[in-house]
Amino acid sequence: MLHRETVIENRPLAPGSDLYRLVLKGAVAATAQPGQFVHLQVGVATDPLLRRPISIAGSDRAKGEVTLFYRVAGRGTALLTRVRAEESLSVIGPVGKGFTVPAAGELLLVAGGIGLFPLLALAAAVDRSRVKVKVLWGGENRSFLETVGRATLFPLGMDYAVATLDGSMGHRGMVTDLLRAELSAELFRKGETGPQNVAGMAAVAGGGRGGQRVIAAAACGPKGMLQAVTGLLLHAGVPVEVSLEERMACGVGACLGCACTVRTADGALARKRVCRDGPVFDGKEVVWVDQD
Amino acid sequence: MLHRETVIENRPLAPGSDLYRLVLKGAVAATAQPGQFVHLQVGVATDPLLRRPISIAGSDRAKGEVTLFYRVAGRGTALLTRVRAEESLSVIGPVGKGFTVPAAGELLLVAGGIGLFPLLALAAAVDRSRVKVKVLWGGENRSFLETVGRATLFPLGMDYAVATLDGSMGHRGMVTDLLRAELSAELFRKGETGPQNVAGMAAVAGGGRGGQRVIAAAACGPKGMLQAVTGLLLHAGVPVEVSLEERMACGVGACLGCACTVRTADGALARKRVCRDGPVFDGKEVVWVDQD
Amino acid sequence: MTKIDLTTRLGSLQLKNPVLTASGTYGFGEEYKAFYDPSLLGAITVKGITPLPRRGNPAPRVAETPSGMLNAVGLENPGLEAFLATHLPKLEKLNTPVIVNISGFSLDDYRLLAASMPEDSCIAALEVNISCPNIKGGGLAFGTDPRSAEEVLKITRRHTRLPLIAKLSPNVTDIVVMAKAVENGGADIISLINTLLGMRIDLKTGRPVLGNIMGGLSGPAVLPVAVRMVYQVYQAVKLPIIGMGGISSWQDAVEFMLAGAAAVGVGTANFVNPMAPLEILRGLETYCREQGYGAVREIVGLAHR
Amino acid sequence: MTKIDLTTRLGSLQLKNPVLTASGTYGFGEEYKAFYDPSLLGAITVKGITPLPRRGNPAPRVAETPSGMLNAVGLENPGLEAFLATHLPKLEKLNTPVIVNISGFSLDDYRLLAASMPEDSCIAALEVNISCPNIKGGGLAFGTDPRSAEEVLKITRRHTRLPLIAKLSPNVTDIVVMAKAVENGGADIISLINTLLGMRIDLKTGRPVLGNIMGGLSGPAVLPVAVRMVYQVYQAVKLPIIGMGGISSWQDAVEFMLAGAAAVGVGTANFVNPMAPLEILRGLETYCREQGYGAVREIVGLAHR
Ligand SMILES: Cc1cc2nc3c(=O)[nH]c(=O)nc-3n(C[C@H](O)[C@H](O)[C@H](O)COP(=O)(O)OP(=O)(O)OC[C@H]3O[C@@H](n4cnc5c(N)ncnc54)[C@H](O)[C@@H]3O)c2cc1C
Ligand SMILES: Cc1cc2nc3c(=O)[nH]c(=O)nc-3n(C[C@H](O)[C@H](O)[C@H](O)COP(=O)(O)OP(=O)(O)OC[C@H]3O[C@@H](n4cnc5c(N)ncnc54)[C@H](O)[C@@H]3O)c2cc1C
Ligand SMILES: Cc1cc2nc3c(=O)[nH]c(=O)nc-3n(C[C@H](O)[C@H](O)[C@H](O)COP(=O)(O)O)c2cc1C
Ligand SMILES: Cc1cc2nc3c(=O)[nH]c(=O)nc-3n(C[C@H](O)[C@H](O)[C@H](O)COP(=O)(O)O)c2cc1C
Ligand code: FES
Ligand code: FES
Repeated sequence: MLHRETVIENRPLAPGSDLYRLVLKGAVAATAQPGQFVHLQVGVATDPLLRRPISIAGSDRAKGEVTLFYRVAGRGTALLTRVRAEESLSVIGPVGKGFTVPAAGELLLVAGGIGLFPLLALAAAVDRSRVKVKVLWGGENRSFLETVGRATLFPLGMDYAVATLDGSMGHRGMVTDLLRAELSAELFRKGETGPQNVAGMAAVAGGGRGGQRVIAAAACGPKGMLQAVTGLLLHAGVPVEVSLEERMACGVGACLGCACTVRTADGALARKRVCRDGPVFDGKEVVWVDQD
Repeated sequence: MLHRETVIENRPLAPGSDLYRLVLKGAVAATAQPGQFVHLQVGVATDPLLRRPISIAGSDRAKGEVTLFYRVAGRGTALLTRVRAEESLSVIGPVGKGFTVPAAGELLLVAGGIGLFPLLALAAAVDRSRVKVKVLWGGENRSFLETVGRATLFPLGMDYAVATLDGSMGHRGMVTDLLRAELSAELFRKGETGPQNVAGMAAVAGGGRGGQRVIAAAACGPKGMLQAVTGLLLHAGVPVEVSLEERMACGVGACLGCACTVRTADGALARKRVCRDGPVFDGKEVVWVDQD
Repeated sequence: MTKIDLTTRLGSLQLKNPVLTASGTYGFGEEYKAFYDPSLLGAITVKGITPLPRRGNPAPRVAETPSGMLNAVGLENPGLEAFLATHLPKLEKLNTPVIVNISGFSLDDYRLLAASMPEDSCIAALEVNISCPNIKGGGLAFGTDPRSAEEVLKITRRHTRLPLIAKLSPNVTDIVVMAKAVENGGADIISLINTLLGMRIDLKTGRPVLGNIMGGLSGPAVLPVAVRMVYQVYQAVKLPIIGMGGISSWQDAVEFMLAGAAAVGVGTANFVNPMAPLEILRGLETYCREQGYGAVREIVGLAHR
Repeated sequence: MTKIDLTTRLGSLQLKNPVLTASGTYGFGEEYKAFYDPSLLGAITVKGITPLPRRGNPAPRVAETPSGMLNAVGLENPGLEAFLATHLPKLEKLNTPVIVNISGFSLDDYRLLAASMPEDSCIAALEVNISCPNIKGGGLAFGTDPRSAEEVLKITRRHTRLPLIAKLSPNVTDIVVMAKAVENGGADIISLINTLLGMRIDLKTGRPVLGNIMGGLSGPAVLPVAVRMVYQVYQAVKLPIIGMGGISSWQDAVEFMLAGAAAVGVGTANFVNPMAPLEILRGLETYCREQGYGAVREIVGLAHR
């Protein structure tokens, strides 16, 4: 589970962008499951000290390669950009419990910002001749969505809809708006009056069909967005798996640093380790506001 | 005094060697004096924290370049090897009090191992049409002396003699043996019986001339060697300047971290800062065994 | 190649080698099985156990600091009952001596924990964590008051025959006073250091990073403080010392042993390099061979010459 | 661009901005003149002065540690007389408020130092360093015993009208007890932290690296401990705080101010980046502007909301 992987590529998605694609060749690809991540050593000295978790966005078993995407968020990811092709990186992985891969029906992937990355692995894992995949994706602005989308989602020929906070691309608003439109049929059946302040959204999102569907959903993004998305989906009767983020130390379940709170089947609160029990959890067990 | 200098070259002296040449282009060259050093930032994070002092081994004012040589001794210098040409380094310098450059007479340069480096700057600074320079250099073995010598001393066409501990090159023994032979005339006058256990060394070292000479000396190397060399030279009536090493923090005289002890003219002990009051000191004032 | 004797004697606790893991950084020994066989180590120390299960502190529980990390896990653990029923049987299968870290909030807690740990299992020793607040004693940590510390050891001593390791907190004016107190209380071994109390503030929120506000600082940053304390305690008390605090390499381990540690604990370094304990063990062996020592225990305390 | 009010009031000490240098890291203000004009800073703090000149400890005096350094300079300084005759006139010319750090080994030392510092010079305040051992009081540091600390402040207070800054040592069980002691003693301002006691052992020699065996740990490694202590002291006493310990960037400075520091001291960072104090000052200004604060003092203690 501890490997030295060779760096095949480590480059910004566009000139000057703070979003990078990192391709690693080694043992991780052989067993990687969608939703799992790797825990990367970013430096050689003791500062920054800890490894950094990055989702596996794609894997090619034949070539033995995994593809990761990362955004330069601070010192650790900044150091990571300095690693050159042909150098090697110390990698723990693949780690964590990933997504359930549906065998049939429809799969809704709901992403906020860089939350798209782990969902890409799930999208690649489903048999698209049997599963209808649709991606709902929110981001800050066009520049972000285009930079990332061109390198990832857009060429996949998958159904998708986007929203931006500033309206510079797709729907002006949040990904929850897209989701509400997408689920309008289900929500209607549940007695919700349908999308508010998103007039015409059903069309935008391409949803709103009348017939009963077998949908599953998977979501990743900022916590607030995940909470809203999960709420909507569960309300609409759609099961959802969410990929959580938490600050990590060990990444393998030993330190209890990455706790989240879940409500177990018997209604009691319990802590789970995001790194080992997750990062993917059943949306209905997650307790969003952490309790003492 | 704080500059970003461009790295022109940063390469091992021979394939696989732990000895590197580092050439920097910037403001340091304009004012560098022989015996001065630069205080280099080797990393970007807080570990390793402190800068590293490296002697200026040569400077080319016209090109605005200084040449440094360093040996990989630990983590700091190991990190330094990773810096690539065209990148830039944060440099404090030139710092310190350097060597006196003699205008005429003979100049003996006595070096132990990498102590050669600051002496190269002095050798380059003297007017060799008026000053006869001779280098006495001791090292562990042939491989070290050849790797360094080929890149530095040997092509200069300067008179030199070498000693190795294992006898693999030049005299088998210490640089003090070479020095004793070189100074045999002076020591004889002072009543020393001449070189012991270095039969024939006078010839090897090319010294032993009878006439009175006006000699000055400069030395750099490990502390024990410097102490012995200084003792011999002073005994022979030859003034000597020594370049000391001490662990440094600030490198500019502010922290008092790099103390050495000197005996002042009135016989009292005093502390001096190697970084600012030195690194070059008059051999006769240095107190070799540190006192509380 | 000469064979180096790696065995270590810590009072009545005899170990095959001096490299242990630090409590709270190694779970219950399961997680690192994927990397190597834990029975290669001298012993493993498990997470602190309290009488009742604890959910611990809300997230975030960890924060990075220069060459270190803060943790505020808040002693999350399954509690004594579940430990005995679920974890101990699994630990038994690891085939390695286990040190159980016991943590209490009252003297009664310690008494109960000591009395409940079987003396005929894989449990080789109890490590008495005295860094927790003494709830009945006004909330001050047991580990910062010599008299409470002595009492904790005394009561624990009365209820078990297992070797007792007293784990000292570095957040004190004089570590030697604390070491003498636990020696008087009947400790067989001293381990140090636990974490230094620290905190960070998140510039984005303007609030403390950790859910618990303050947390324990560990990792390479604390190494010089830990080495100093091992050195001081070695001079002042006769008990064998397990040194820890920032140990990441065999060089660090040698430093601790020269300072006076008869064994070393590897904590935060596991997170950075899961193979660290094994690499340290091999490095110690090579060091002894190259320096001409036949047994690793020969280097203990040499810096005091 | 809105102009940000950078002025800082520390009790009776009014400074043009909150960025100071830490004692012992800035010599007597001369060395960093080559990099920038020291009068741009709020004040500069000079090396600890003792009544008599001190040669300090033998080499080596510094050692590197992960994200930190140890120093055992041993209070080398020219002594009171030479300070007044030689250094003070030069400091006068820097055109900036000077804080003189005074260090004693007895109450008499502190009395003498306080009484001898002119009240009408560039000296803006005295920083009372209580981390030295109390030779007559059994060698324990003044700074680890609340009663001695209070006495040092009292005697100093009686002999000068200059604002008094009490500089606290972090090597104590409870920093709040010490803060209250110096408040009772009459301190106007509290500065913290001084260095943590640490040591390292040289693998080559097998002996402690420092000539003095132990030394003071400073630099980024200690930042989380320092922030925690500032936070605790801010909650417990009313005195303004000068925060220091590992501050290397404006982000670090903001952390300390949010925790409760009204000003910050830059120490070890000077060695790494001589421009650090100025860069921190500019960063603080930009931060306030971007966050919509008109005055830097508005952010002091915000983490306690
Ligand atoms: C399971 C998992 C999968 C991830 N996958 C990806 C991915 O595919 N691509 C990607 O770009 N990022 C991913 N992340 C986030 C990534 O790990 C962090 O951005 C990275 O660790 C930041 O390191 P840094 O040193 O650059 O920033 P730091 O300097 O450490 O921090 C920068 C900022 O981010 C905050 N932060 C750091 N780590 C976390 C965290 N784990 N949770 C919340 N806030 C944090 C800090 O408080 C700070 O404000 C993932 C995180 C997790 C837990
Ligand atoms: C004025 C001056 C000029 C120098 N010029 C040169 C030069 O031209 N070329 C060159 O290769 N080196 C030179 N050095 C030595 C060089 O600075 C050190 O080798 C370097 O700092 C080691 O850094 P590191 O991180 O690689 O090793 P570290 O990991 O810091 O140390 C490696 C080993 O070296 C010892 N060490 C580190 N620094 C010193 C020191 N200052 N004095 C004594 N022992 C030390 C350590 O104890 C350790 O054992 C000079 C030193 C000084 C003070
Ligand atoms: C995440 C974490 C959890 C810890 N939990 C405990 C614990 O339960 N009991 C205990 O005595 N020490 C605990 N510690 C302290 C460590 O055992 C060790 O004393 C300390 O971290 C210093 O060593 P290190 O720097 O090698 O990590 C914990 C440390 C960390 C980092
Ligand atoms: C080399 C050095 C010398 C110091 N000398 C003194 C001193 O004379 N008096 C004093 O009160 N503090 C002294 N200190 C402590 C600093 O003023 C400061 O409190 C400490 O270093 C923490 O800050 P930093 O981490 O920013 O360096 C010294 C620190 C260093 C590194
Ligand atoms: S990061 Fe250690 S348990 Fe998850
Ligand atoms: S290194 Fe600071 S005074 Fe010389």
